[in-house]
Amino acid sequence: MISRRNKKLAFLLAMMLVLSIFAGCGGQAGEEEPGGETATIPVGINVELSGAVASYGSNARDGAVLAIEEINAAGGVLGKQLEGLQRDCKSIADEAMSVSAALVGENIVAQIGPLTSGNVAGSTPIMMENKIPLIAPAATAANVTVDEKTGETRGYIFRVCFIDPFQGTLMAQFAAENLEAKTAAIYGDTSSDYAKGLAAYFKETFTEMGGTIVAEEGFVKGDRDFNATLTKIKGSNPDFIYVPGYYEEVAPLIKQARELGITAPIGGGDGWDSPDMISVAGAEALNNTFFTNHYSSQDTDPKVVDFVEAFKAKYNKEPDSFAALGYDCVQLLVQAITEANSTDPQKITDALANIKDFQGVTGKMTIDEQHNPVKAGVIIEFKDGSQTVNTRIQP
Amino acid sequence: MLEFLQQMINGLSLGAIYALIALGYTMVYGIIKLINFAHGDIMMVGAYVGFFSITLLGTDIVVAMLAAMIFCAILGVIMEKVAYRPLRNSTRIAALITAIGLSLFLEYITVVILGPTQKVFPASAFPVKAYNIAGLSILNKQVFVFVSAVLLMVILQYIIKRTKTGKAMRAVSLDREAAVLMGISVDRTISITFAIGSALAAAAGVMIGVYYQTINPLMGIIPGLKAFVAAVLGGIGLVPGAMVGGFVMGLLETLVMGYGNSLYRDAVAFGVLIIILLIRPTGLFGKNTGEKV
Amino acid sequence: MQEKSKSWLQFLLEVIVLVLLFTLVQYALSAGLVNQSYQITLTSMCINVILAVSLNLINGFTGQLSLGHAGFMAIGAYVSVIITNFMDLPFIAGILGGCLAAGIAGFVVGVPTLRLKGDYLAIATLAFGEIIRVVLQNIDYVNGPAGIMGITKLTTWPWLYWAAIFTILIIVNLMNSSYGRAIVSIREDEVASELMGINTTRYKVLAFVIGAMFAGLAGVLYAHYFYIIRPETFNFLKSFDMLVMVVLGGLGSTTGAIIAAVFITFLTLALQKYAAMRMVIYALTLIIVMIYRPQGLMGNKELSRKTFSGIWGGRK
Amino acid sequence: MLKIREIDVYYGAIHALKNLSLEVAEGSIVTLIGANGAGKTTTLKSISGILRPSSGSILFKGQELLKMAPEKIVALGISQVPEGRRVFQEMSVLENLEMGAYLRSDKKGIQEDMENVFSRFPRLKERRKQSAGTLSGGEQQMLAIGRALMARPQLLLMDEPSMGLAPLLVVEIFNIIKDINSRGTTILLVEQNANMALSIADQAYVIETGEIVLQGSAKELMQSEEVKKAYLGG
Amino acid sequence: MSLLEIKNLYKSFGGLGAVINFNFTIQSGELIGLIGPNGAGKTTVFNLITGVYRPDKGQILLQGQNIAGLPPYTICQKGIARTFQNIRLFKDLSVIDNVKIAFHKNVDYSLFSTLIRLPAFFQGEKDIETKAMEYLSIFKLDHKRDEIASNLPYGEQRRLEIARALATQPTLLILDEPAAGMNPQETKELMELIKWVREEFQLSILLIEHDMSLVMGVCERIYVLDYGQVIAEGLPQEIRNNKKVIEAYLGEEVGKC
Repeated sequence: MISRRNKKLAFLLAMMLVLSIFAGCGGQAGEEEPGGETATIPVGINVELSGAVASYGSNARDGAVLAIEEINAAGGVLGKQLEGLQRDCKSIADEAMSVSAALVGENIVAQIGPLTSGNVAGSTPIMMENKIPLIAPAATAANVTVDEKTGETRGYIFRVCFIDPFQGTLMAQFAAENLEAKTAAIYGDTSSDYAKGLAAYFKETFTEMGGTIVAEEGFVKGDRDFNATLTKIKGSNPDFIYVPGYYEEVAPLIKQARELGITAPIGGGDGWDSPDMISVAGAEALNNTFFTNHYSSQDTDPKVVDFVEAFKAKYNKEPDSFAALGYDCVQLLVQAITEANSTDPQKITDALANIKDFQGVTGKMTIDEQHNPVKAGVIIEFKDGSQTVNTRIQP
Repeated sequence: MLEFLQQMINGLSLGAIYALIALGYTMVYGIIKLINFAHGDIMMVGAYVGFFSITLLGTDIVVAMLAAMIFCAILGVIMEKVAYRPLRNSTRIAALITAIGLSLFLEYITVVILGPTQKVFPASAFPVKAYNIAGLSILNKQVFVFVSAVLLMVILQYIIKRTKTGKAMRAVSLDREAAVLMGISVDRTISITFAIGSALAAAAGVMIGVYYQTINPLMGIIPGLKAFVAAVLGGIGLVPGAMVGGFVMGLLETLVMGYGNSLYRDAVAFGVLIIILLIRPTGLFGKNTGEKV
Repeated sequence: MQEKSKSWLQFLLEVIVLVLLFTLVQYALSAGLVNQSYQITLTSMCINVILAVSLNLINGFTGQLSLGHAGFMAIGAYVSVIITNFMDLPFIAGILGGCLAAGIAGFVVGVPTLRLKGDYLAIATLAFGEIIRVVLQNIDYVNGPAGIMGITKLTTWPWLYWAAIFTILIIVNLMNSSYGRAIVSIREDEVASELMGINTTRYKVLAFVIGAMFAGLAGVLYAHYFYIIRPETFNFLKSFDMLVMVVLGGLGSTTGAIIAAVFITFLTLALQKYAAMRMVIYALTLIIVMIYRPQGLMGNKELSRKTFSGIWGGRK
Repeated sequence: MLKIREIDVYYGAIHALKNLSLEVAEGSIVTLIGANGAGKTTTLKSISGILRPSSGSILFKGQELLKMAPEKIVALGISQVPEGRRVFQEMSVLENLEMGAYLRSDKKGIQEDMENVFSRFPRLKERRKQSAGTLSGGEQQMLAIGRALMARPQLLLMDEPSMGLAPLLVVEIFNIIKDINSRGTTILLVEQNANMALSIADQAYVIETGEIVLQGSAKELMQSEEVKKAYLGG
Repeated sequence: MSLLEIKNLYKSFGGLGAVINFNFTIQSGELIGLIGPNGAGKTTVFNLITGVYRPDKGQILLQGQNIAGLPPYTICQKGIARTFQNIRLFKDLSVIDNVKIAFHKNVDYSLFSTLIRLPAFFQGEKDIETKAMEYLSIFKLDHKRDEIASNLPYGEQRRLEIARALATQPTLLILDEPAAGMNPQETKELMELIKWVREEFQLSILLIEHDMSLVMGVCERIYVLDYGQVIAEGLPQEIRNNKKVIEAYLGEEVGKC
């Protein structure tokens, strides 16, 4: 009896020991004052590395890490090296908050990520409270940078991506004017606020322009079989199908649509931008499809070409839009640090708010009053397996 | 009507995949009464093995499938030996937690090694052709999935019903102690069950790869859960139940997506499960055995 | 007589310890001695304790395997946010409303499903939990999948601490009574229990409803701390996390559930640095603990009964 | 042939077999009688390797069985007809018999033994395709015996073969046991029906709460006042 | 009025009649034995009386009130308690908790006073504690009150099970093979105990037993069941000499004794 209890106790103690070791190393990092003399500039990379959207998070992380390495190789910023602190927020908002708090404890000057609007929202209160800037690579919901209730801009939250209204409106205009569509079906990812936002603005603009929405359907993240709903949509025979969502679902969706004999043009947003689109859906199926984007990865702009090459060299894969946006987040931050000539988070924030004509791989951008990037939009068409710029729209 | 038939075709190919995964669930459950939550993840591993077999070794789809099945059969046996066997006499909930642990382990070890982003099955591995029969569009890959699933089920049924090993598996699941008295090695039989169940999951994984072309480390979670629901629907532990349950799930989801609100697809599938359990607490084909007092 | 005064003394002592602990942390918090990361960890810890202890009532004490606890947490979270943020009522109304709604949901789910046994019950509760999530995803009033953002932060340390203590106290009080014995007897032998005159269905539902209410409470506290709630947060994997805590602590041990909840919370924090590898470590921890200690840290025993016997009403 | 020396078996804290010793001579019928829960089944399970005694030894033809895997023990020639028959309910009669011969691979021999079983139990032959669960209690008992015989055992362990059977059938079963024995199979018979068991056995042991309290030839025990009082309802 | 009267009780499993037109009466204070070969349907009869199974046909009248088909807990609350052939204690609980559970139907404090610990709760718990200890001391288990039930030796588990059943304060106690696994000495003690319990608690007892010495020694009347049917009923002496019974159950040897 006694020995059994001792064993239990010993086990318990052992667990506690392990715990305290872990807890101990968690608490030690970064004891210096914010903005004080540090050897490196710590940048938090708080992204989704596990859970539902781990693939977006890790691609953005790859982009950001590449940017940090390039900058450090070129001598760093203000004579200091950047230090990227990678953390996993498990694709959950509360974890994003917890990670941000931990990063703040390590004296970061800014945070890159998380990817989805919901997880950025989890992180937001911490960043606001500690007055440290957050740059979101891909959070597109309008209320990420603006408080809907008060209409005030959230002072420390920035992003490098489009917001939903822009892309949805753009595609609606394109469909109605350039493709002369009278009827449209919407089949979007309803588990994503991004896709839902796009769908809502598309619908608004398209109907304003006299078009009719003949079918509204949805899928959820992780779906791979769209045959049933596509069969239904085929029955309503639309002139245009709007499919806002991410390439993981969209690519097989388009493929299945074509296999079912749906020939109508299909359109979407920047979530489509990935080399996997062509390898999954195939060149043929992608003909007559269009999406709104910041840039084209097959752009001949040297900045884009360099980025794609460097990325391929490092990771042995093609960058998707998340990787490009993650890369731009770091570049934007570096420009802000340089302009502020300081690593003080408040000064960086001020600099970020005033950035003009920043040249990123996802295009030239200027940060507006609501901390959204004002950047050119393009409509990209897939033609026989390659992206071609169909229309270029300057804001 | 045409649309309805088209939906049926869609539902049957989806159902075939569910059925194949559900079979492994049901076999393992039948023999050690364990909900092997890692089963969906074995399917994922199978898909990856198939993928690498095609892309790195340049094999064709059949060889890829065989390779995946062999690899996962071994993986299943190891998992059982290392993680489940020590718990055979513990509570079932402890085994359940181990299964959850194994599931997370397989998912994230894959993420760590291969990254969380999806991989694309090369289209050349299985060139898709569409047949148009009386206005219905049938794809060769749908036929492939359906036929190979049915074929594997027939083989499985043959193994279980006709071979000595299969009979030993049934004997162990019916009465483990009596089976021991026949000289059947329970450990070996359970290992074989894991091997076969995992091989079937691997086959399903490669089929999903062919059918949907993309695979990722978390791809096993949802089909795994659905297949488990299918197995319970049919009466867990019963091979024919798993097959029927799989097809019912496939058809049901397709019909909800085709004729109802596709967003309620999962809710309807789970709702039907609950209703069936309430009417027939042991599933469609399960026998209601009263407790002995 | 003497014994009575002794137990009163003990009771008083424990109340003092609890209040002291509270005041200490409260002081540390207001003096800014606890960094934000640990503040959040403290919050998660209290919420996890409530979840683990309440799920332990269902899975551990009643012996009914439920995998739908996250669903009740979701209901508590959503209903309370509607009350506090949409209807602008005070926090306490949100707490009561959230708990009540979760309790009602527990009743609605429990009455039909608790007739099922073992794995069938597990899958039915899992299914119900998922249905709750899918339904939330499709209600535009609460923003569907995007969830509700910008929730006022009302959850503070006193709320968290006393809510956790309250949960533990109520469940320990329940278990150390004739009602609690009736509940445990169901786990031990349902048929024999019924033949001892115990309406097992009633007590199963009672335990389920109480468990659901506290899950709702955890949801309320969660929503008003973490700023945003989304249906996806409350999926079946969340229920698994709770189950892991309960089993790791030892089914049927309240102290075990508490220890495991604290342990897992800290483990999550400690592993944050290790990116995707953290999940591998977490998974391996689970497997190894189960292989070497399948009954969990505490088995079904409580930690040092005597120490807590006053306030936790230990069986003498 | 079988020598059990001082084995102890525990179920948790319960000491189920206490220092139990027992011997079975080749060619004989030995019976172990005692009340419900006295430890009879535990003894048989220990021999078959399903339970592991914590100490002692079990020798079969000089070989130690104590740490041997159950399937090895069957392979040595020890089969058991378990308590409550435990036929595989959802398998057919034929399949049940096949399971009995699981370790054998001589198709011809198996076929022969199958015929033997069928000639001994014609009812089983009629129902060979039927699933075992649909058989009556007596038929299931015959199947359980037939199944054990399919392994061609040298030593047959029988656990309460008369349990729950109609008196007429009980007589038949005991005749069968005698017959099996006369064809050269040694039998260790565990029974509650002490009368019948003692009437066919050569040697007998009486077990009470895990201990052998009496032993001797069956005839002696039948005359023993103690046995009469406790087990024969005298 | 008889305490319990069973009329034409019928129950089949999968078409096979397990209990066929079973008729039975027990008067207040009687001690009756039910014997028969294994599988004759004795335990099924118990399960029907206590509500574990629902009868297909027939009536079970407890003091004139039909209880057939009621749930087990209601039947227990109406005053029928039982033990089991293969002891079913609450294994992981302490000895005293096993008995305390049996008092649950009489608990007189509310759930509310439990949760916030009102004086009613403490009073109620004290009463239960005292009563439970009474039962334990009757069965000489008081010194083992905090032992985990599954750690008790077999004989004590049996006694605890009977104590637990009695604690539900039944008017009819049903014992399913109470002497199983006991040696003759223990059986003898049990016999005395059963007799004493009946006097002390003023109840009727119905028992299934294989041990003939026990049945013949304590029972006032005996029913013999075979193939789900009563083949004989009467005083121990009559049963001993009944030809049908000898054929079906006792066998020649016993008949002679």
